[in-house]
Parts: sequence; C-alpha cells; structure tokens
Amino acid sequence: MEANLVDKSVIETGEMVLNMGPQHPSTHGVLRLKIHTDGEIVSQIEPVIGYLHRCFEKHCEKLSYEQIVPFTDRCDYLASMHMDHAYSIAVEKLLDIELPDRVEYIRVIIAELQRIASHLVAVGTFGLDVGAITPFTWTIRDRERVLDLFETLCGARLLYNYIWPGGVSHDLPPKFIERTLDFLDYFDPQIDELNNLLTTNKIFIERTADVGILPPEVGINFGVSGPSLRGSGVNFDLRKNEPYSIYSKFDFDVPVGKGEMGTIGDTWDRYYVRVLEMRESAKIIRQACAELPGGDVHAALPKKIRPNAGEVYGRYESARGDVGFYIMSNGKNIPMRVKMRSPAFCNLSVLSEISEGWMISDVIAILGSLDIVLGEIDR
Amino acid sequence: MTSIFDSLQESLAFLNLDLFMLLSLISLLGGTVIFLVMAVNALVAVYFERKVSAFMQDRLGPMEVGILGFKGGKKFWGGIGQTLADAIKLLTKEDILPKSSDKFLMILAPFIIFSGAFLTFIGLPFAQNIVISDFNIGLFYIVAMSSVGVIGIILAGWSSNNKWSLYGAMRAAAQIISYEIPIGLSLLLVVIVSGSLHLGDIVQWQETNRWFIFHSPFAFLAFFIYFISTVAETNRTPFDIPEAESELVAGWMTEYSGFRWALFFLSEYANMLIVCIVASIVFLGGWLSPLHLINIFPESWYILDGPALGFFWVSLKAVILIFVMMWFRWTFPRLRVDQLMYVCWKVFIPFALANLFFVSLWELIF
Amino acid sequence: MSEYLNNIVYGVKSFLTGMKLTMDHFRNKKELVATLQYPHEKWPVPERNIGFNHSEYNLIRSRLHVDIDDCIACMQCERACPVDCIKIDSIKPPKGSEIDCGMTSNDTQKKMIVSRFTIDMSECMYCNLCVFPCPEDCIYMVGGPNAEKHEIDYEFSQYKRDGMIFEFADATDEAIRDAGGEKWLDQRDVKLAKHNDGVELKGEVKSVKPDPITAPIKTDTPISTAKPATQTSESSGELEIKSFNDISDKMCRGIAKKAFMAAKRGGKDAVAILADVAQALSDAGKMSDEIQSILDGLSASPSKAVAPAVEAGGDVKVESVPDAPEAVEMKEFDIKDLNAIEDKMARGTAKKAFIAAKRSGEDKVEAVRKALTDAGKLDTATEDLLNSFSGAAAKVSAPVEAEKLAESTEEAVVEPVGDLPLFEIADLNGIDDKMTRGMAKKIFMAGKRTGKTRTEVIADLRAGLTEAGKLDDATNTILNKLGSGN
Amino acid sequence: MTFDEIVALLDTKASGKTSVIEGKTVISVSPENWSEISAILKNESKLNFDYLMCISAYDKGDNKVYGAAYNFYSTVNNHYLEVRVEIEDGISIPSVVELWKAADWHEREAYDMMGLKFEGHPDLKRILLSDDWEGYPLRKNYKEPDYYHGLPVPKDKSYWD
Repeated sequence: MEANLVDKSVIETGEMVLNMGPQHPSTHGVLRLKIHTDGEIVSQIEPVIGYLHRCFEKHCEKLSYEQIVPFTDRCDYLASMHMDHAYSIAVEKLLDIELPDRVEYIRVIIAELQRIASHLVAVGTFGLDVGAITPFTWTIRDRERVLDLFETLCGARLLYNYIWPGGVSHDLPPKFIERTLDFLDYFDPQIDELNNLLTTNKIFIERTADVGILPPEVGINFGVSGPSLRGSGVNFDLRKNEPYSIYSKFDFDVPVGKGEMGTIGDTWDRYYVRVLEMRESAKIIRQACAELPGGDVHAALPKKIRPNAGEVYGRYESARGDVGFYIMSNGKNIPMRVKMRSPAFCNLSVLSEISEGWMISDVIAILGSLDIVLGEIDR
Repeated sequence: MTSIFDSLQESLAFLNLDLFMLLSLISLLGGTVIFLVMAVNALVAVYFERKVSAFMQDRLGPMEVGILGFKGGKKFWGGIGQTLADAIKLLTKEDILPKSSDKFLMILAPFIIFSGAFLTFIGLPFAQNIVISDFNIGLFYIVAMSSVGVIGIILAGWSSNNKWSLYGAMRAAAQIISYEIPIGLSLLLVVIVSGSLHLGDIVQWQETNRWFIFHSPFAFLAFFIYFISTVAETNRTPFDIPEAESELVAGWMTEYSGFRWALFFLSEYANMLIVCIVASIVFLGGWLSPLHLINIFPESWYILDGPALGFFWVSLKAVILIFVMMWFRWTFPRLRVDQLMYVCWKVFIPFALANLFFVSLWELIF
Repeated sequence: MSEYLNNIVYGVKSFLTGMKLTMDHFRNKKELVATLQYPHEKWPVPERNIGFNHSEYNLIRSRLHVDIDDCIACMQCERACPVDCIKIDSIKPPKGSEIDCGMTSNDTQKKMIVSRFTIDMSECMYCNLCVFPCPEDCIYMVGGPNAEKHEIDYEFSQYKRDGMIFEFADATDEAIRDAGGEKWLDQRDVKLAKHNDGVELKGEVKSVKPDPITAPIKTDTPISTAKPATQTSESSGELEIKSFNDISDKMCRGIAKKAFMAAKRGGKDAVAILADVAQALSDAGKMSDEIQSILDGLSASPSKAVAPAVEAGGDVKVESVPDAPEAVEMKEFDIKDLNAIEDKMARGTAKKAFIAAKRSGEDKVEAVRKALTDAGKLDTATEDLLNSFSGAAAKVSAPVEAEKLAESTEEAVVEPVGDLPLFEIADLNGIDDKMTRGMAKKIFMAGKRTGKTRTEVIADLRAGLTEAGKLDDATNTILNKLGSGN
Repeated sequence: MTFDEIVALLDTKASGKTSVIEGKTVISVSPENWSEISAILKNESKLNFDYLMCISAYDKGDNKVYGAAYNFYSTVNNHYLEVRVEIEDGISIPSVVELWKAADWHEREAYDMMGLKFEGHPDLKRILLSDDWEGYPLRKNYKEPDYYHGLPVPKDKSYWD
C-alpha cells in the first residue's frame, strides 16, 4: 500500500549541484565552486578558476624587467610588497647583485608590515566567513594604519611598486621608524582583543576546530605552503629554513599548529597560526628597526636590467606561502619566460581533498582558512 | 483590563452605526495603529541597530542623511533620516520576479509572513489597557500566531526557484519549528505558576508576588532559555543560519527586492519587538515598575506604577532586550546548522523539561 | 556529563568575555573610530614635501602632471610606461631655421616642439615608473615640488572616458606649422575626424545608413526634429512596432499596434501592414491628420526600420542635433551598406562591383548601379539606397583620400565593426570541382594570412574564380551563403 | 645532497637515462624515461623529493620544441633539483599526478597555456581559460583571435593612437 503512495519515478533523490560563485559573498573573489551536495553534506567539490585571469605571464614576455614590477603587484593585491620582493629577489639572483644593507633592512621591515596587513585581512575575513562581523571591521581598522604607513613610504596604499630589482624606489621618509614602532605598540593589545572576541569564542571553536583537517603529508604532496601548511604542524618557513635576504639575522619563532582546540591541521589551527605570525612579524620589525643602518638605497640599482642568458627559480615566503618566480632569460632586456608559482593556486587545489564530507558552512570556513587571493591564483 | 477594541466600541457608540459597520471601522482603526507601530518600530530599530553595530565596530554609522535639513547631532543622532531614505528607496525600487519562479507564491509569501507578525500584535499588550483585543488565552494566541510566519518563509524559499533560497527555507523551517518547543515549555512554566493564559492575569500575579524571573532559580533559567530561543526564532545572529549571508547569499530572501523585501524586513523587526515585549510582560513584570522585583516596599512607594507609566516600563524593558539581541549579533559568530539543532534538542529542551518538573515541585512545596 | 556541563560553562564564559569587549567599544574607545567622513574631512597628506630629489619627493600618487615648458621630448617617460598611457609627438624644426624652442628651467636648450603630450589617466596604473627617468624632472605625480601650484588631486572624475585623456602640449598650430609639422597636423586631423566619427556613432553598428531623405515633416507643426540619425535598427526592410510610438493619442496607438501585430502575424509586408493599420484606425474613427502623416511617413520609407520620425503633439521639444545631418552626408559608402539589398544574387553582384570600383578608384555608387542594371536586378529599394549615397559621394572623396594617406602611414587599420568572423577553410569543401576548390582554398589562405575580413576574402574569391572562369552557379551560392554568415 | 651527488645517484639507479644540461645545474630527461626517473626521485629515500614546487612550461621559440621545467624540493633532505623534459610539439609527457598531487593543476595549466599534453593525467582540461578557447596563448607563435564568440576583440585604440 505504501509503495504506491510514492511514485519513485517522480520523486527522485539524488545529489544536487550547487554553483557557489563566481559571485558569492564568501568566495573571496571570483571563484566558482561546483559543489555536489546531498542535503547540506558536500560530497564533491570542483573549483573552477580563471575568472580573474589577466595574462600576467603573457604580459611579462612583452615588458622589460622593470616594467613587470607593477604587474606583480597586481597578482597578490593583499600582499603586493611580497610579490615585488619575491620578483626582485629572483631578478637579483639572475643578475647577481649585492644589495646595500639598508635596502635589505628596509625590505624586511616593509615585508613584515605587509605580512601583518595581509594576515589581518585573512583573519578578519575568516571571521566574516563564520558569521562574526565585528572582528572584521576591527582588523580592517588596524590594517588601515599599516596602509597609512605605506602611503607615507611610497605614495600608494594598495599597489606599491616599491621594491625594485636592485633596491627600493624611495628611502624611508622622516619619522617612519618612530611611526612604525608606535603602530606596533598600539597593535599588540589589539591582537589580545581579537583573541578574546573571536579566537577563544566557543561558537567559533565549535565551527572551526576539528573541521577540514589537512594531514601534513597530504599538504606536502599537494604543494600546500605557508601558514596553511604550518597549521598542519609542519615546521617549514623559508625565512627560517632557507633564509633569503637577511632573515638569518633575526630571532623569531615559526608558529605551527598544535591542535589546541581539536586535531592538528584543522581550520582553527590554520587560523591561529596566522594570528601568532603577526606577533612574530612584529618581533622581526622591532629588531630590524633597532639595527637599521644608514646608506644609499639607490646604490645598487642597475641602470638597465639585461641579465645573461640563463634561468633562475626564486623562492619567497609570502603571506600566503611559497611564491616562486621562474625566470628564463635569453640575454635581452625582456624576459623569455616568467612563470609564477602562486601559493594560493596550490593551496586551493587541496580544497576538494579536505572538504569532502563536511557541510556547506564548513566548506566556507575551510576556504576562508586557506586564505586565497584570486588575483594570484588566476594571475 | 480593558482593550482598545472595547473602549473604541464604547466611545464610537454615539455614531449609531449598525454592528457590522462599527466593527469594520474599529478593525480598520486598530489595523492602522498596528501597521504604524510596525513601521515606526522598523524605522527606529534599524537605525538603532546600525548605530549600535557601528559603535561596537569602531565606526560611525550613517551620518549624512537628515530629515528636512536636520542631520542630527554629531554622533549618535547623526544621519537620523537614513532609514527613512532607505524605506523610500525600497518602496520605489524596481520589483523583480525571477523568470522561472512560481510567481503567485512568490508574491504571496511576504504577505503571509507579514500577516503572521501583524496578527500577533492584536493580542499583545503594550501597557495595562493598551491592547487591541484582550484575549483570555493571550499567551497561547501570541505563540500560535508568531509561528505562522514560517509558512511564508517556506513559500518564499520554494517559489524563488533558487537553490540558496531553498536551503534557507529548509533551514528556517527546521530551526523555527524546533525552537518553538523550548519557547513553549518556558512559557508553560509561567502558566503553571500563575494559573492563567491571560497576560493581564500573569502581570497581576507578578504584582502580588514578584517579577516572575525571580520566582525561583528555575524561572530564572527559563527566562534565558526563552530569550535565547527567541533570538533563534527571529533568525538573528548567532542563529541566523537561514539567512547566513556568508553561506547562502541571503537565504530565502535572495531573490526578493524592493517592496517585498521591505515587508520581510518589517516583519523581522516586528517579530523582534513581539518576542521582547512578551518576555518583558511574562518574565520582567510587564507594566510594573522595577520596585516589583521583590515586593517588600511600603504601599506608598508604588506611585511609579500608574497607568501612564505602564507603557514606558514595557517599552523600556523591550528596548533593553532588543539592545541585548543586537549586542549578541555584533559579538558572536554564527552556529552551524547541526550545532543549532544540538543546542535546541540537547541543551534547551532537556533543561526546559527539567525546569518544568522542578517548578511544579517548587509550587507543591512552597 | 561533566564534559557537557564544562562545555556550557566555557561557552558562557567566552560569550561574556566577548560581550564585555564589544560593550567596551560601544561605550568608550571612541578614539579608535576609523571612519573618515570623506567630503567633510580629508585624508591628511603625508608630510614629505621638499624637493624633487628621490629621497625628498613627496609621494602622493594622485595624478600625473607635466610641466610642458620643461619637456624636451626625450620620450623616456613614454618608453618607461608599462601600459602605454603616455603619447608624445614632437617636431624637430628643420636645420637652419631660427625657431627657438625655449629653455627649460634647468637651462637646457630645447631642440623640439612638443606637438602632443597626452596622458590617458584612465589607463594609468599609478606605478610612478615614468617619473624617475625624466632628465628635466618635468613629469610627476601631482603633489611634487609644485604642490602649491597643482593641488593634490584625489578626486578627479569625468562623465566620459575621453575626459580622462589629458593633453599637456600647448604648442599652437602656427608654431607647429612653422616648425615644419604640416604633415603631422594633417595626420592629426585625420585621426581627430576618425575619433569624432566614432564619438558620433556611440557604439552602434554602422551597418545601416541613416535615411538621407528628410523626415516627413508634419505640416501643421512649426518645428520638427529628426531624431539622431544613428537610431537605426539592424532589421532593415521591416516595419517595427516602435514606429507607432509617435502617435500621441493612447487609444489610437493601441489600435494601431494591435492592427500591426495582427498583420505582422499574417505575414504581410510593410505596405500591407500600413494599409491594415490605416483601415483599423479609420474603422475606429480615430484617423486624424497627425496619424495620417505619421503613416505616410512610414510608408514613404518602409525599408527604413525606424523612420526619422516626427515629434508628435503640440509642444515640440527642439533637440538640437546640429552634427547629425552633416554626419549623414559625410558617411562614406561602405560595402556593408549593400547588405541592405534583399536579393542575394543582386547583393553579390553589387558587392563585386563595389570592390572592383574601390580598387580602380571609380565612383562606387555608379559602378554598383551600372552592374545591377546590367544584371537586371535594380529594383526600387536598391535604387533608393544608391541614391542616398550618390549625393554624399562627392563630399566623401576628400576624406577618402585623407584616409588612404592615413592608412599608408599607419599600421593599424580599423576593422569594420560588425563584420562577421572569417569563415573556416572547411566551409569551402562544398565546392564540387577539385580545381576550383584548390584555387579557392589558396585564395582563402592568402586572404587569411594578410588578415582580411570575411567580405574581403569572399570578394577576392569571387574575383579570382571569375578570372579563372570557374565561378559557376553552385560555387556562387556557396559564396553567397558564406557572405551572409551562415 | 649536492647537485653532483644527485646526478651520481641517478646515474647508478638509471644510468644513461638522465643528462646534465651544460653549464647549468639542471637535469634533462627524455619523455620516455620520465615516468621511471620521477618515481626514483620521489621514492628513493636519499632523494625523497616530496615537494613539487612548480612546473613551468616553456617555448623555445622555434615552433617545435616545448619543454616543462620541474622544480623539486625535499622537505626531508632539504635539497633542490630542477628537471627539464623537452618534447617536440605533439608528443606527450608522462604525467606525475600519481606521485605528486600538486602536479594536477600545474599540468593542467601547462596544457592550457602551452599546449603540453600529459599522458595519464586524470582530467586534462583547460584551467585558467574557458573550455572553448582556441590555441595556447603562451606559445611564441600564438596569435590573438580577432573574434571571440562573434564579438570583435578590441586591439587598437583608434581614437588614441
């Protein structure tokens, strides 16, 4: 009798394909996720990228080495300084330039300030993803102060074109160091506030701990890097393991996920690593500011960049992870090939692996904890 | 306790209308009053919410729009005309119905939600004699009517023909129906103790004894269960999973715009007002002054209780509760849908049932 | 159980901590407010405003400015720009002439006249790269040493994209001519004309020519205005329901539209439709002079979809469109205009003649007319079309030459907008004869390599095949098909 | 391990199948040997290249030879290696997705941008460009299309030049 009530041919059960994006509040840009769901449970995720593809690598084949710098800015627009720095380091490796000390110190200070700014956005938007709005505005408020510093430094607030191959475009403005230290003094208690408001909140922990666990070996196999990998307990930071620039001079720790609230490598760990890294960055900035030497920042700027034929692979620890610039030169002033290994590209590729079996809300949280920037993924 | 309905009937008697006409006239007047209350509430509450959120987030909130050239003061009252401007914008916006939506249901849904809130106001006293119609079973009526809205939500989600809307509707249905239970159980406590479903009688009980929240430790707990459940019932953070703007875009409201969306908004804030007024009447002594917290003061002190001040006390208590709701919203992250159910079925309902049992014992013993 | 309770206790504790924090911010902590009330308060300017040294340069990236008096046209900034948003043209006075180009503020003798220095700020990406190479320090982001002269310009906006192109060169035409820049001036004028042409088009497809016959003017209204000529519809030869919008009376409009729809559904042609409409209106007793004139106007040029219509009603708004008639006259006879010809065969013939005429430099209109008459395909509609151009032809000749000149000097030839993409080589497989097919493919490849458009390639094919005597009917049909885009 | 040690080790494991590009610290492998060599790189405990940093496809500019440069890193042994696999147009390279999941998207990108085909890749399709894109943009002989889906591609700024 009951069998007749339900006509199975009419009422079908099955998976639903949900298109999250390209326009969606939580995809952090124009990312599209094809989500196969069974009710709220996600069974398969297929990220579709390329909506922000701006032909960075093709551009590079038409532009001289100096002119590429503004375009690297636009790859990771939340950590432009890191992109500049990574590219510059690769080109300098190719040119074999020795930099003045002052340049290196300035670069480190700027890069770490940028790391703070970038992590503030990452942490804030992660809060937004799990529904907490106030932490986001607080972090944006603090980031604004970093951007103010950058504005006095080079006149721009988002896309700087500041770090060049061979040096930096301008010397530090007067009082920059004082203002930076002021900012750090102001900033330390703000992290505590953030922790009280968000990090230790019970709902936040419920939402993020034990969710989207990324085992370290899977992370390495997928090429995940940066805070996302360190959240899984892998102590790997290029600043420590392969110190470039002058990072070997500074004393700082590499925070890794410890699974304090759940399992090692869960979403909460990835989030908390970023919070801790901000403190470490502040530590580095203080040391660098104390030791900042004098000198001319333009001493090593090459008149014309025309490297010998050859190639170089430069690695750099950006806010999102391991940026690589693979530059092939054929002896002209225009590179033959510039390939950018973008960290968020690899980080995103692991999304489908770690978020299957979780709910839609968790997918958002996991995506937020990977801290992707679409400009960098699509290039 | 006389109702507005009764007093209007008396005062309009001189018109010598036949009964049908008289009743229609009174209903019309009453309806207008309710609508005005809802509209003004939404205007004020939205402004209030914006300012509260802005100050909690180190911002200033709306500061530019004024009314007739008056922009308000420097800080809190700046941009006083913002919500009015928003309302005008919403009413004049293009009305969009998606091509493949179920048009009839989609048009119908906001009105169902709206009438759910609207009808609830009929039995809701704002003060001793300020109630449209005074029911014997006022509490029961309010609880029943405030759950009508969920039908509209399901219709809205279904008819939009949008997967996000559908998710929102399903979540909303599950959530609202679940949270009806702890709400009902907490209110049942009051009914057991005071022995009446009539809101006037419940306040009467509190006048002779004390605020109900201080009746016993269990009543104290019941108040919190009730209050937090109503936060969930009105779909507000941390329980706003049907809307969940970071997950479901805008949940069941995704495809709505303009006037229809404004109706949703109106009813959402009206629901907030309703649950807060019910909480203040049932648990916090209604139109009684704070002196009734514990009735130990001499008789002459109770001048604060006059009928004129009743409205003031009710609204003050309601406003404080609304502020707390906003405070929640701008502090907490959002729960996940299964955790929401966990909180309801594994925390609130066991506690509410235990409460019920112990309060009954309490009544037997004391 | 204890874990359950611990959880609840921890939760409540953490909630209270959070709520205390937000309450703190709500009540005090006003100094943290980050909002800047923009039009009333403005961003403080970083205080580094001393000189032009790289170390002292005040760094605001707001807008590029050029002190043109100091510019020596060394082109360094143009070369440095990654997005090509700077364009500099300069004219060097001939040797021995006595023109003094002036001195820069660094006491450098200028050797050239800067005839053009344009910066397109809508393309600028504020990278500051152009500032550094300048030997005379004359290009900088506003806010530099001349900050008092040029305000820091955070907020410059324009209604049109063109408005973001800033011209800094101030050399007069006289000066340029004196310095021997006639050629440059001519080229510039051609470009400007081209530009203005584009501006008038407002992005619409250039395929259908506007009606040169003046609009049917209603006798009893004093002034009537032709709507902008660009308002042509792509579906030529068809009456549109929009045409009836000019009828002022609502009732009449409704009746007319209803009749129109009915007639259209019946598959009638334009004249029959109009007759139907007129019939319906007079049946309803609504026929007035005004409507009659509108209908007359429509029937006079049924091939023009939207006849430049009369502003109906008593009060006529005079929209001054001064350029419109001129633009109409100046429009050049283009091969795409021939697409308006209904008959496929006739269209083919016409196009062939057009191309031939274009090559030999004859009058295209006459050539087409002749070819069509020879083929016996010249019907009234086509005649009208051709007539519309014959008037313009004389005036067109001058710009055509100018354009040719421009073409010879410039690489970039504007591709006609709206031309179909080049078809695939496989499309030629329909040709039966092997020899013909091979020949066609060869011609196709040659055309493709030189980047010709579809119509050009087809014209080439036709010409080539005819020459070889291989153009039979079947092939012709295939080519026609390709030409019409399917 | 230094580069020379790695080369020596590879010589003992698979002699003759790898060669060092002159003047560079880069190993060149032919596509037919690549699957064997890649397995050695990953599984040999002394090498243990567990981290595939990047696959850069490149075009030599002669319209014939394309290549992929693999940059490896070992998080355990802390050493680097760059391997190049060069092919003529049309020949496919064995995929290494089985060994390094990171290769999945990188190989798709190399296919998308440079038209390298990877044999054994589970789902080799375009990643950054749309599926119906024609040609491989990073090839030196790539010509931008005049039309995309019937829309003309604006290439000149007629009013501006």
